[in-house]
Amino acid sequence: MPTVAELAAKQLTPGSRAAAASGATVITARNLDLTFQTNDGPIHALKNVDLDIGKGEFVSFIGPSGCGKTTFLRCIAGLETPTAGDISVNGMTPDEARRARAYGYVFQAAGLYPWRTIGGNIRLPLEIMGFDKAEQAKRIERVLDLVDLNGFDRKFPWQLSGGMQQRASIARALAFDADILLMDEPFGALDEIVRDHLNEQLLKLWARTEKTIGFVTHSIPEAVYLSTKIVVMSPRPGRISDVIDSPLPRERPLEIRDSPEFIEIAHRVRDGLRAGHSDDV
Amino acid sequence: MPTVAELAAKQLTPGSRAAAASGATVITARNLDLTFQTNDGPIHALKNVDLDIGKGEFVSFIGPSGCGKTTFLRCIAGLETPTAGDISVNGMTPDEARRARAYGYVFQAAGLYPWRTIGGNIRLPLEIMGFDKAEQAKRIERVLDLVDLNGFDRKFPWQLSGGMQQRASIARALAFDADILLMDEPFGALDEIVRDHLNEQLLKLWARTEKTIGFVTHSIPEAVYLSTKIVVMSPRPGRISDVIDSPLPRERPLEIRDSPEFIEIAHRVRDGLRAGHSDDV
Amino acid sequence: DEANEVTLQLQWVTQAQFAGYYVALDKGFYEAEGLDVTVLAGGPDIAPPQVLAGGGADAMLNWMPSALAAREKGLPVVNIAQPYKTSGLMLTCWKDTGITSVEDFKGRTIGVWFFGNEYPFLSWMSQEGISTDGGEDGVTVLKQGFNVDPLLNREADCISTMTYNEYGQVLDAGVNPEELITFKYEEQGVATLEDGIYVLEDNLDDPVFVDKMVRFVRASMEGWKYAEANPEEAANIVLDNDETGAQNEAAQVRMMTEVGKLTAGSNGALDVADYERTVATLLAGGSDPVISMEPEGAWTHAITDAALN
Amino acid sequence: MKSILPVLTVISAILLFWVVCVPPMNMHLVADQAQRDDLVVTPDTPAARQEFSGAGLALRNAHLIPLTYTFVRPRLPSPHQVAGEMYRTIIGQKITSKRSLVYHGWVTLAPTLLGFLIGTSLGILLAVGIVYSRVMDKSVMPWAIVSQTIPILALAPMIIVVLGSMGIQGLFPKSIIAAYLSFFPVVVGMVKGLRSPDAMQLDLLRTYNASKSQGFWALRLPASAPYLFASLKIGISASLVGTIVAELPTGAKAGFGARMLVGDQYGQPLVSWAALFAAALTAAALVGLFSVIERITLKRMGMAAT
Amino acid sequence: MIILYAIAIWAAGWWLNVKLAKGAQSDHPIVKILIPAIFGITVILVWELLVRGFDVNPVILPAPSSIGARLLVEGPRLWADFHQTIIKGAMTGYVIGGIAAFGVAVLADRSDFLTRGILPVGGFMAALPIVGTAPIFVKWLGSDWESKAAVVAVMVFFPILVNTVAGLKDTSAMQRDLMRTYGAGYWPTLFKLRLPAAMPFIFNGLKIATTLALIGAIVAEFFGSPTVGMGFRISTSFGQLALDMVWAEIVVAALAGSAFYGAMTLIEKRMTFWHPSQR
Ligand SMILES: Nc1ncnc2c1ncn2[C@@H]1O[C@H](COP(=O)(O)OP(=O)(O)OP(=O)(O)O)[C@@H](O)[C@H]1O
Ligand SMILES: Nc1ncnc2c1ncn2[C@@H]1O[C@H](COP(=O)(O)OP(=O)(O)OP(=O)(O)O)[C@@H](O)[C@H]1O
Ligand SMILES: Cc1ncc(C[n+]2csc(CCO)c2C)c(N)n1
Ligand SMILES: [Mg+2]
Ligand SMILES: [Mg+2]
Repeated sequence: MPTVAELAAKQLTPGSRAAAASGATVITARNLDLTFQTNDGPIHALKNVDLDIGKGEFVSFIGPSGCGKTTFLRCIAGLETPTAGDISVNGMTPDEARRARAYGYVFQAAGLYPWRTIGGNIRLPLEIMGFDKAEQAKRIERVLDLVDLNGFDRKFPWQLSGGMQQRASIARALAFDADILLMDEPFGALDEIVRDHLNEQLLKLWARTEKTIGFVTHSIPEAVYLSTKIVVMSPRPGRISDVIDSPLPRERPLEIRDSPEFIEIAHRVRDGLRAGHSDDV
Repeated sequence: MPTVAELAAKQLTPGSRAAAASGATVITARNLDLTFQTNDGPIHALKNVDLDIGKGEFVSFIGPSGCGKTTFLRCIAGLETPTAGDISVNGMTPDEARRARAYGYVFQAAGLYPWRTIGGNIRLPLEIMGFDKAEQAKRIERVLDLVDLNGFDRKFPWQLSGGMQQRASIARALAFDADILLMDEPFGALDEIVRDHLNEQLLKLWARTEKTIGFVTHSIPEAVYLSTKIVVMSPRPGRISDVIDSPLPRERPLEIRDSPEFIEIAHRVRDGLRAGHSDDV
Repeated sequence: DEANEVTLQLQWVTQAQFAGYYVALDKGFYEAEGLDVTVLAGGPDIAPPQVLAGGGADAMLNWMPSALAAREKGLPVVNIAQPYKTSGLMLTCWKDTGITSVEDFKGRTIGVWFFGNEYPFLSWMSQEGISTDGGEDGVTVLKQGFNVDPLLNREADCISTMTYNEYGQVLDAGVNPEELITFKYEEQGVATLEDGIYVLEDNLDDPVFVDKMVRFVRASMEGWKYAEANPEEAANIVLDNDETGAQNEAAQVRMMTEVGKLTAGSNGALDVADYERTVATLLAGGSDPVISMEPEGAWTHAITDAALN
Repeated sequence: MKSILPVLTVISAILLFWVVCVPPMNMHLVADQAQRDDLVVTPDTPAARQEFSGAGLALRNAHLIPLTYTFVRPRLPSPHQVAGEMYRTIIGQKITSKRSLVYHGWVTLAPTLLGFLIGTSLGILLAVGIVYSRVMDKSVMPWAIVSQTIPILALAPMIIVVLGSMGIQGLFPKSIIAAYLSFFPVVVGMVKGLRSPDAMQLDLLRTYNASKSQGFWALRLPASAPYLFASLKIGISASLVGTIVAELPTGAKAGFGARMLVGDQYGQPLVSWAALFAAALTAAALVGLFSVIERITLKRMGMAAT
Repeated sequence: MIILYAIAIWAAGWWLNVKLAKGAQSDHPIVKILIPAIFGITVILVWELLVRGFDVNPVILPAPSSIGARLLVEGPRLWADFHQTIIKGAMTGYVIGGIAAFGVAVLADRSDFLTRGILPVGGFMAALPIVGTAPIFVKWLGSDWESKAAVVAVMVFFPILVNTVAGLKDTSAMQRDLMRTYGAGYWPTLFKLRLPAAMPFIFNGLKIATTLALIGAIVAEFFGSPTVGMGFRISTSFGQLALDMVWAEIVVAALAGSAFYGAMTLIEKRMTFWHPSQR
């Protein structure tokens, strides 16, 4: 089993990513509070959430069902309005940032529009944002290439396997130049092998671009494998119970998951999770 | 980290389960072949499948999407008819076995009938099999107890969390005395912590009863943690590529997953999987 | 029981047009003959001959053109009595359209009832040599609904009216008689017999049925004569029998008065001369006559002879 | 309850539009009448007035506009005239009176309910047949669609004569027509509903080796409940329309349909309009009743969660 | 005896259909048409047999053969009637009613308030029976096809409205949120998300409306019409006891209705090919 040191030694260009990660903070949340009013009374979905995300960081959110991961991601994207506290994205409100096309959002399910081809789905944001035809075509080709789906642009979503659909939805989020990529359990429905494969691809993509990524997952190994920062959340009310900065090197072969360092972090995450988990499953 | 030896030492009553596992074979599949006829041409879902499952065994099926796990489970339950080969269950055909109420089947999603309460859902098989009222009530109480859902029998499915629904569907499969429990990715949609919890419960249940269990999963740790035998399958056409008999002791605390033995088996499973996985995800 | 039960199918909704039958019912004239009579109201989609053919009624009221046409269609109906002597059918036109004679119909729009009631109009027009397919030299025919709106709205220059009903509706709408000009079929020499009593020919072979009809016609005529003499009472009897509750007394009294003028000349027996005039009118239909040959056995005096003696 | 204000708003808007339409719609007739009553009307001959639109005429004869709202034989009655007529015939009469719309409502309602019962039962039976028999599925369904393209008012008289010749009169023939119109939505809805269980729900029963009838009662029927109610609501108003249509060829004696016809024939538009609105209100009430039953049933079945 | 023959024919037709339906080719397009056709032919044969055997008066129920003869002989007249009633009356009304319903649905969809207000009132309007509305429209718009189109427009309005409103709402929260992450406004969301998503529903409404349109146009002619049109012909021929002509018109109506319905289904297939129910 290779040790972390060995792996780190293999890393050839650590400098560039480190610089990116050390950049200015992109997202700042201060004392965020969000309460949903429902028929059964209010639900306190987020409480006292404080978080800074720096430029180029890969942040994973992990926590039991209902702890507010999705809600927090939606707050960042301006899809949900906090009831108290401040959140700023690049110094703007999330709403302004949304209008400035700051976000690429990947939902838990692929959520492709079934009446559009794969190409058409990727074209959707480009049409809305008013790119010209030639530019649209160029970008579609580029992102299809990025997610290994060349040749599938004329196919309809249902003609693709679940994994391919998921990749198409990632391509859709990448087609325009959003600085911030928000992904809500994008690989939840996939089997372990496909998941591993996509995890590798995602890391490569992240390495190639300067994007800041927020990533929700239920899988501890996935969170540890991907992130520079792991945010552990706990429910009722939803809050952050731990923030773990990963000491793992930036270049990560899949085998890194068997390294003691990896297992160590995984342990810490699991403990944090278990603490937050009440036993009413 | 406890070693396997240490864990084995803690095991107090190894005899009973070992005896059960060493019993007669319950399910025998010989040279099973199954081809689906579809509009796009035939799909070879199972090819040359040979397998023996002994009484009291816990067999996991793992493999990439579309490799025939579900199909094989359905063949065992007589829900699908193989196009060639033989399958026998307790010396009968699966159809006969089904008529003899040999199966408790747990589907991937909970699949509770939404118009029935939890109690009503568990009562369903009992009504169909003609148990009398008193017996129905007794059994419902017993299985609700078994899955920690006492007091929830008057609730409707949507009033329960996903994990609780899944437990209810397991209770439903346990309410009548099926010797064979077939579970198709029962925990697929749950988060890791809930999953761990249910895994522990399932092992306890298996220890308490004499059931033979067939279990489909996408998760390697889950397969390794639960099974006495792991069947690795590969697709196009679906076939068995590896059968791994687990050397792990029968009593398994969650921590066993960090033991080198566990990781060793997990490695073997992952390699088997990767070999079968073509890269067209 | 069979021998005394009679079902009569009317050709329109309950109104004083059928007063004689309601009076006979109400005054016990039928009962006195030992009859148990059911009067079935008609309506826009009821073809009395079809009801007769289907066995839903023993006798029907019908206009003779329609009855003779049915006979030619292979449904042998026979006129056994003719309480209406005179035709009440006419065309009512706006005077300010400049129509003064039949010649002026050319190029006009005229409302006509169909459903087997169009025969008199079509015969008349073909006798006048006026096409009914529209154009400069023909008339444009509208299928008239059940009200006089086409005239009031001036969608049509003329519409079909009965002296006793629709004409009154036009007046009730506030129109003065001086604003109108009417063309009575009777006066144009194209009158056809209306509201006769018809039965299926086969039934007349059955003496029990014949006896029943004899009593029925006798009581009905008694009803008619009573109604003529007591129009207000008759109108009220009709109102009592109207289940819609939408009829009003003044209109029914007026209708009864007008109907009385049409039934006055008849004792119930069919006047053969009237019959022959009707047949001649219908046969004269030019290229498209209503009936193609002289009917035979389309009427009988057997019933009225027995009834009225 | 949340709908009351929006509904009132929409109704007000429609009423306003209605009120605005009354003068132009009635102006020609009112002008004719005014002239007979020696009022000043421009232009002063009916034929000349035909050259103008209703609105144009109303503008020229503004002093006649109030008369358009109280005209006795209007082309478009004003709302208060219809409301007044409805008040007189619903509240202002003993319900046993022939002049009471409640009485006529019952005359129409009885065959509606019977027909609905027949149509619904037939529809459910057909749906069960279609779901359980491939032959029925393939052969009957297209003809069920064809049956709905046949103009019922054309068939109604024949149906009634045929039934009449068998000595069946009164309520039943109307019910048959009502049933004819209401069975189709029930068939379509119930076929959808009975087929709504997914493969997993069906397979579950197979693992229990449940019989077909057990599958029907335990799975297909309860699963179809929401579809059934949706169909019932369409079916009951179709059934009411069927009865009203059938009231003409059965001898327009009593009921909403007869009132509409007779009101039309004797120049009493208000009678027709009141019957028309009463019929629509009856339909709304029946649909509302089924909505309540639906809510209660689905709630008890635990299916009205959201 | 005749009844026995009828039963025999029925049984034979049914047997043939059972064989076809259970056979391996049962999903073949020809078989799919053949099965209802055999069913129809069986019905017609039994009908002919019963009418002849029991000597049913043609004034009550004509034999299919005489209806067929009428269809052949009266071609031009049937065509003229079809043109008047279906092309002018029904189609115009269908298009007007459809467009109006669609417009109101889009409008109603803009606010929950309007939806709540318009749907119940629309339901009330849909419950107005044609027997009451037809005379009113004839009074307002005259006897020609315009009044028929209006009756049809009112009849088809509600089913299309309800379905379109339901369809425009049938987008998942995720699909809507996706548009929001793009900062898309009302119109792009309408054209790129809601309308495409509503298509299956809209077609459902359009299909229901086809049969209503036909019935509406025909029945409205009973309350006043020119001397041409299917409703006119049905009513007049019925009064003249020419039942074979009545049935010939009914056959034309059924054919036209089925063709209209079928055409809508075809268009639906092409436009909503992506929907699970069409795959
Ligand atoms: N629109 C809403 N209205 C009311 N309550 C909501 C809404 N959205 C989320 N909630 C509640 O807020 C809490 C947090 O939900 P959220 O979806 O953020 O959880 P999560 O961490 O993403 O869970 P999961 O892992 O199941 O996706 C939950 O209790 C949920 O029920
Ligand atoms: N009813 C069916 N008709 C046609 N093809 C089928 C049918 N059921 C399964 N298949 C095909 O058979 C193959 C095996 O399917 P199966 O569902 O057994 O896979 P699986 O291993 O359970 O996959 P997953 O992990 O996605 O559930 C697949 O290619 C699938 O598309
Ligand atoms: C559909 C239909 N249209 C016209 C008549 C003709 N008709 C014969 S008697 C009568 C009453 C006159 O007040 C009328 C209108 C009918 N019977 N049915
Ligand atoms: Mg979430
Ligand atoms: Mg599977």
